[in-house]
Amino acid sequence: MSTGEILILLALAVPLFAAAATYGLNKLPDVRETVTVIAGLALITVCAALAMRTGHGTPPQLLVVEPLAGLSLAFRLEPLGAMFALMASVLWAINTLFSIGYMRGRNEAHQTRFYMCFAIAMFAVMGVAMAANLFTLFIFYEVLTLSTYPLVTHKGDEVSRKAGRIYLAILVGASVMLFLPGVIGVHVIAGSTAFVPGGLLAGKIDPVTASALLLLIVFGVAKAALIPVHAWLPKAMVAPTPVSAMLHAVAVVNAGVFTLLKTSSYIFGPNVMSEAPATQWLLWLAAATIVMASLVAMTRDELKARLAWSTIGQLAYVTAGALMAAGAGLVGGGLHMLTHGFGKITLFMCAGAIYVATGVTRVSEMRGLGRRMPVVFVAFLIGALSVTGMPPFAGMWSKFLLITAAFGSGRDVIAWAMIASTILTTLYLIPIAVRGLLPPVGDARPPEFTRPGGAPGLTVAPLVMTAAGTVLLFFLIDEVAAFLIPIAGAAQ
Amino acid sequence: MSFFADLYAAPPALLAHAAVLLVIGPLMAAAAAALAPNARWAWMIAVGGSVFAFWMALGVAGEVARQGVVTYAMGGFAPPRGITFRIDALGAMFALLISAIAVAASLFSGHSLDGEIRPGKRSLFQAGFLLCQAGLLGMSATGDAFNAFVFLEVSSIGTYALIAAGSGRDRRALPAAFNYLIMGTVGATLFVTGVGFLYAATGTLNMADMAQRLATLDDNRAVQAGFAFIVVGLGIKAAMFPLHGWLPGAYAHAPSLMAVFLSATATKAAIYLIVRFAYTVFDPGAAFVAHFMDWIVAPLAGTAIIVCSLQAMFQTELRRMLAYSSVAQVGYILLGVAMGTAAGLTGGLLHLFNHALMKAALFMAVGAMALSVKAVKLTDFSGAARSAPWTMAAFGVASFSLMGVPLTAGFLSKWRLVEAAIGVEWWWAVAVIAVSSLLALVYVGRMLEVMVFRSAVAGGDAIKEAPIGVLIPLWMLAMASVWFGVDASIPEGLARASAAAVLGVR
Amino acid sequence: MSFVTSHFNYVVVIVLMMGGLFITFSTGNLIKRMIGLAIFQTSVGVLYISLGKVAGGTAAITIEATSEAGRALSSKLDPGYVAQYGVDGVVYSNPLPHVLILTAIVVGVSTLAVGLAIAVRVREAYGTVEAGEIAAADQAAIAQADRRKSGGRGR
Amino acid sequence: MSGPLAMLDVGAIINGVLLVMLVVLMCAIARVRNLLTAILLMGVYSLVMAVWLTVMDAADVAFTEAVVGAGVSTVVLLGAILLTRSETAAISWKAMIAPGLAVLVVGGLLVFAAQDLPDFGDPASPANAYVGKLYLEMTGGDIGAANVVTAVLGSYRGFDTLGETTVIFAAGLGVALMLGFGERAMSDRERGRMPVNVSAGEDHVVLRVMAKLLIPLIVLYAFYVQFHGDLGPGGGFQAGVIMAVAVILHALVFGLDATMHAVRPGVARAIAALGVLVYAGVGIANIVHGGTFLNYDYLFPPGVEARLPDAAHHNWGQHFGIMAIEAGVLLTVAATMITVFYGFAGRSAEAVAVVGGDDTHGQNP
Amino acid sequence: MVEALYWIGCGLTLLGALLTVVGAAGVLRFPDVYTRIHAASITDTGGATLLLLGLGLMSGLQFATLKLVIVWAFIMLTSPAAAHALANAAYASGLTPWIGEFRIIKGATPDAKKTGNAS
Repeated sequence: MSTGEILILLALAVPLFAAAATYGLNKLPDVRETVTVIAGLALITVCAALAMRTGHGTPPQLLVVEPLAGLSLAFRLEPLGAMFALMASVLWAINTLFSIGYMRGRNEAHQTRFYMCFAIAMFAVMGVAMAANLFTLFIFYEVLTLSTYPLVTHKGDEVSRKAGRIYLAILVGASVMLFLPGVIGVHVIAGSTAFVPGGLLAGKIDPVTASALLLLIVFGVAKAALIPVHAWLPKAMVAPTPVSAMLHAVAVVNAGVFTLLKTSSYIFGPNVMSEAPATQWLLWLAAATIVMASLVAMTRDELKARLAWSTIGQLAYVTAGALMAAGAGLVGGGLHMLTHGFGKITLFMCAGAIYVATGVTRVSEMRGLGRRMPVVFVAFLIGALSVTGMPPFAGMWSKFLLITAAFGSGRDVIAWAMIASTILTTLYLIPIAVRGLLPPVGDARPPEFTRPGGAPGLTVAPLVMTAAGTVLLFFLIDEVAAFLIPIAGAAQ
Repeated sequence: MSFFADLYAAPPALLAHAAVLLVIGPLMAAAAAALAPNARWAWMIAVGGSVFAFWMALGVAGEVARQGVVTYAMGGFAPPRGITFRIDALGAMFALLISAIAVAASLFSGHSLDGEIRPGKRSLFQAGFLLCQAGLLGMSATGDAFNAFVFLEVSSIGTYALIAAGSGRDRRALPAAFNYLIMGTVGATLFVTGVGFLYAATGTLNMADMAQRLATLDDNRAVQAGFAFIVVGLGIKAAMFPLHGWLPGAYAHAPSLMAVFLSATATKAAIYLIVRFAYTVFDPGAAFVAHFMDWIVAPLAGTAIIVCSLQAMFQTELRRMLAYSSVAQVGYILLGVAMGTAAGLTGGLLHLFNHALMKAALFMAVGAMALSVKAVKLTDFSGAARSAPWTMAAFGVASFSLMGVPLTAGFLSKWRLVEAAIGVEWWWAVAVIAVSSLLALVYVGRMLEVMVFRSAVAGGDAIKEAPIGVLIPLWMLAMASVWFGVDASIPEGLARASAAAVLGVR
Repeated sequence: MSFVTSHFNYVVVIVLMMGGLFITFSTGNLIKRMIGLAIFQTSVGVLYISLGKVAGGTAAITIEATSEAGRALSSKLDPGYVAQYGVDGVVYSNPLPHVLILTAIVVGVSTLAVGLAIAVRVREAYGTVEAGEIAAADQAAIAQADRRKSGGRGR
Repeated sequence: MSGPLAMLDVGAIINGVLLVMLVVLMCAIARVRNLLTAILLMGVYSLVMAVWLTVMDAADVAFTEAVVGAGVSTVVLLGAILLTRSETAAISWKAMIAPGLAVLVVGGLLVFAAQDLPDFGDPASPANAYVGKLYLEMTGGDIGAANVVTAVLGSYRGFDTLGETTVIFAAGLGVALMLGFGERAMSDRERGRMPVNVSAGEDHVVLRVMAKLLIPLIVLYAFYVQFHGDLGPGGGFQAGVIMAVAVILHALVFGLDATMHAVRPGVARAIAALGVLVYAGVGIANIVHGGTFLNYDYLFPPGVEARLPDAAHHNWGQHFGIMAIEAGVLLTVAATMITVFYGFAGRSAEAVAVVGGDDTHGQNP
Repeated sequence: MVEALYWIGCGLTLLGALLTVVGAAGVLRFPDVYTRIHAASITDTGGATLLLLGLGLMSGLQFATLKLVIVWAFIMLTSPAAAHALANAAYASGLTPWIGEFRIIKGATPDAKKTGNAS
């Protein structure tokens, strides 16, 4: 058994172990959470190791079982997946700290179940990231959906259960009715579902069929939250903030767009993509999503809701990148996954910190709050700038790449849509931080801390880290891009 | 089949007669069980008979894998004079399936009868169970049209009373059984009428011989009507929508042993005969066969899948839900059969195989839970997961397979069916399967939600864990559902070989 | 011989079969249903036996063509006919359908016995053998069981 | 002598008349609402059917139809209505629509089919020219039984007959499972009586004498039918039923409990199972001696048959084989019929007790 | 001679058939159970006797004739007994004869009601 295989197994085993451990240790919260953190760190190391072995030589791979001919449960690392895995593991570790602070700060119930499902979700994310073929990816995609359901309904009240039902209905419904037939279609046409550089279906399929499959998959992958299938995302915001932060800003939605990137680059391949008429329609749709989501976000006063809508918009960037299927587009998409992930998790953590400290959730009530909790609001500002795409923060590069790719492939409309949404984003994100840091108008007093001592340190520290991360990524972007080039290469 | 090719289950002297011993074993065991001094003995005899049959089935499967077709002339008279057994891959597959399920069921019967049948009558019950088994095995082995009818009745007559014996638990078993008797007899009689027409046209009863003569009789109206009679008659036994009215009641109220065994085998054997006649006896080139399949069987199957899944959603009694889902699953199988392509037949047969395993496991789990308390309604089972984790876990595994969760047997067969549907470009079928998978998700979800998340009803005594004697067969079946979902080589090999044997004939 | 006379038996088969089926399905009385079923099954017998009849044939019990009975039979028949369709100078009817129908009759009486036994038990459990009243009784039982919240089981 | 069809005419007329009678009876049964009447009509129907079958040269079938249809079925049906009730509810027109449609579909299919069925009595039809003819030609050589039907039943298609025996056995199991063996009736002398002789006393001396006279004769006749099977009509099945009839008659006249002490229910059940075992055992014996299942040529161990008298012309293996399996059939059928009768008769008392005998008896037609 | 016997046989057979038909008419037309039983039993003994005799003459002396005799014996034994049983049951179940009056006899218990007609 080669090192690569062992590493892959570890990447899957660590989260599962964490889940089992948390279940076993529910009597001893401290030990339980220590274990989770350790597991997070372990996972980071494993993923880092995997990423290093992915760059050059034969990537790590592992065949588990092959139930039917050409239909196997197998794993195979490639740059995009490695990056996704690494990012997810890093953010999981950070987010765990935040969760501890948050959950204890609000002394929530069912914490064991919470950490357990979280770990299982990470297991699923690892599976998605390392999947060697669409079938494997599909399986872990479903596991991810099911394992996050208890997290969405964590509160257990009627509202959250209703939200949970919608969450399941849309995600599972779409994946069973559209995604799965798409997968089967691929299998029927190609005889397998493996991810092949340059496109599995290249030369095996006519544009019309390709369009049909593309539509099935793009809409089937509801986690990417393209407009008609986006409804679950805002609803899912009933979950505790760490969940929203980690899963619905990073893991789950990124799993969605990740699937699209992989499909576009490894299943269809650039030529099929560019020939299929559906690509064009979907690009229009993505553009529409980008703009509309930003517009809706402006109207939302509930902070988390606003962030959710902004997420929808940002995901559409990645989707567009995936659809453009030009090298720059794919790389840009991949980068945007990363940078947006860091930015958005910062924002959510800030929202969480504010909520824990003051119980405030509405933007309109936050004026002057920055005076009480400056660190949080500065971090928020950084995150917001990164998401908007301002230097010197990571978000800038990915947007830049995507827009140039759009212009480059002569799809100006998309580019302009992105630019427009950038402006809108500045309008609905930056002011929150700014007005928070400005003094309150007149004699209005900023909201008091409902919790003695404000936000617990464990909720503030993580968001500082991620904010720092955005800055760091701004300077490391070349390495990351270089790392990702192979997928573009696969696309050209 | 490659797995069986080098399987010599029994010494040659026995292998030579395995085909007939396969049927005679349980048959004689039945008589012995009726003579048994007490229930314990009868149970041992039942297990022995079933195991023997399974052993012989393995032997036959090996022979079939090597020779392609095993023929056995009763009384040494060559066809068309005598009755012959003619077992090809398809027959072997069903013999294996039926006898395997029978083994599990007979093990289960050691406990399941306790609460349901009076001690004095248990030996009779075991005898009836063995007769039913012998009849079904005979159906899958025989190569003679009328002999098929005889075995159809052997498997049925006793069964009616066995189902009615559920009246100890719920009196509704009686009318249900009577209804089944009426429908079943009408079906069998229609079948024998159809055989009569074929006999009138060909003058022989041997299937292979018939097939040769029918090849030139495509435009004979008696033959065409005969086809309709046979398919409809068997359709009643196979619970083909809309002739399924008898099934839910019968399965819902039968003693759990019969629910387990019948749900897994009875309808399947009838489907076997449908396939046998439609594709090997009648001329597959004949237009009327294709038309009947495309314009009557396939649409009805599609309707069954949707309608009965919906009906299953709205049932309040657990076993009724399962029964309706059975009708829907029959729809899947017939859909695959109706495609008439190798891929379709493979998919259908694979699903038939998997469904037998999962449904047997489900009914067995339900029966095991109902051993301790009289649980009928879905809500009676709430909190089962806490009080009976092992039983419940098996139920969960099987129900995942029923949903078609990846890495379970059910997923693969549905996958194959969709592939086949795409292959013949029946897009509506793809849509139907996709939609019905969602419906299955809903009604199975409903069961699991009640059993896992709800806590037991206040006052009602909690469901107890099943005894080890029940857990063993239960987990055998559940594990099979998983194993064949991870490595489908054996059932798929069987299904492929069967499809080839069926469509490759002539 | 005209088509009608040559197919008269089949006409009767059709009528009997339809009649039996109709009795079975139209009445709600379980006993009557069994009677209808019995008629339905016998109609198949008529079909088979009619198929097996050979003009001028005798029961399939071999007799010497030279014996008195044998001569009596063939005397009424055209020698060519006997030579073509007879066996050793005697024309017999086809024995195969007889065998099949023997089996069918046995199956019929078995079904009848079991069915009636179940009907008797139904009567004891419900106090009636009318399908309609039985269904009504079940509805009522379920209804009151729901009211009692104790799992909808009859009595 | 104008060809084969001329001499069909008389037969054709009788055939037609009898068939029309069948149809009329069927209609009458469909119409009457009193079950007792329906059952008696059913008995008549069976008798007419039996007559028709003799006209069709189906002697064995006619025999069976007579003993089963007119005999056993009627007894069972009477027992059943005695335990249930004898008036059927009225049928609304609505209730007839669905069945009517179904029936019409079936009828349409039948009409469609009938057009291509062979002419009645056509000796050249495939049905008559192929396998059936084969049996007639080869029975002499293969089996050596005069009654070809018995040969086919016992040897060529002996496996079907095994199935048939099993079916009977299954029916016995079913009835016993549903109604018990009347053991409880046995325990109670008073209630365990068939209705006819509730007043069984001196005033039934005639019946008792008759019964005492007839029962031995009936049994004797049963054996005649049994062993005459391969020469003339008859065989294990008919014999078995007749045997059972003897017992039933005994029960009718001398009371069920007396009969049950003579022929114990447990014994009957055991014998039924035994019959099946005998039949299958014969088949196995052939396997053991190197043949295939039910191949009576291997009935005897190698070499034994040669030493039997006149082995050259006489096919002893087939002869004894058929005899042996017919014995099995006899045992199973007789025992099962008795079990069924016990089931219903023994139940009667209990049913009357349970249901309270309000409408458990028929009115005068 | 044989011819003569044959034709006599035919005559007797016809006569028997006629008698049976008459009996059937009687069963339909007579007023009550007892008279109907009377009609039935007389005709089926008498009619059957004539029929069998006729058949015997037609067939001439052979094995079949013996069978006919046995059949005749059976009929002679059974049908009067059956008639007796019927009448007795009817009487026991308290049906008043059309002719003569009804006397309570042993066995005419109310319990007997459910039996007279089911036979």
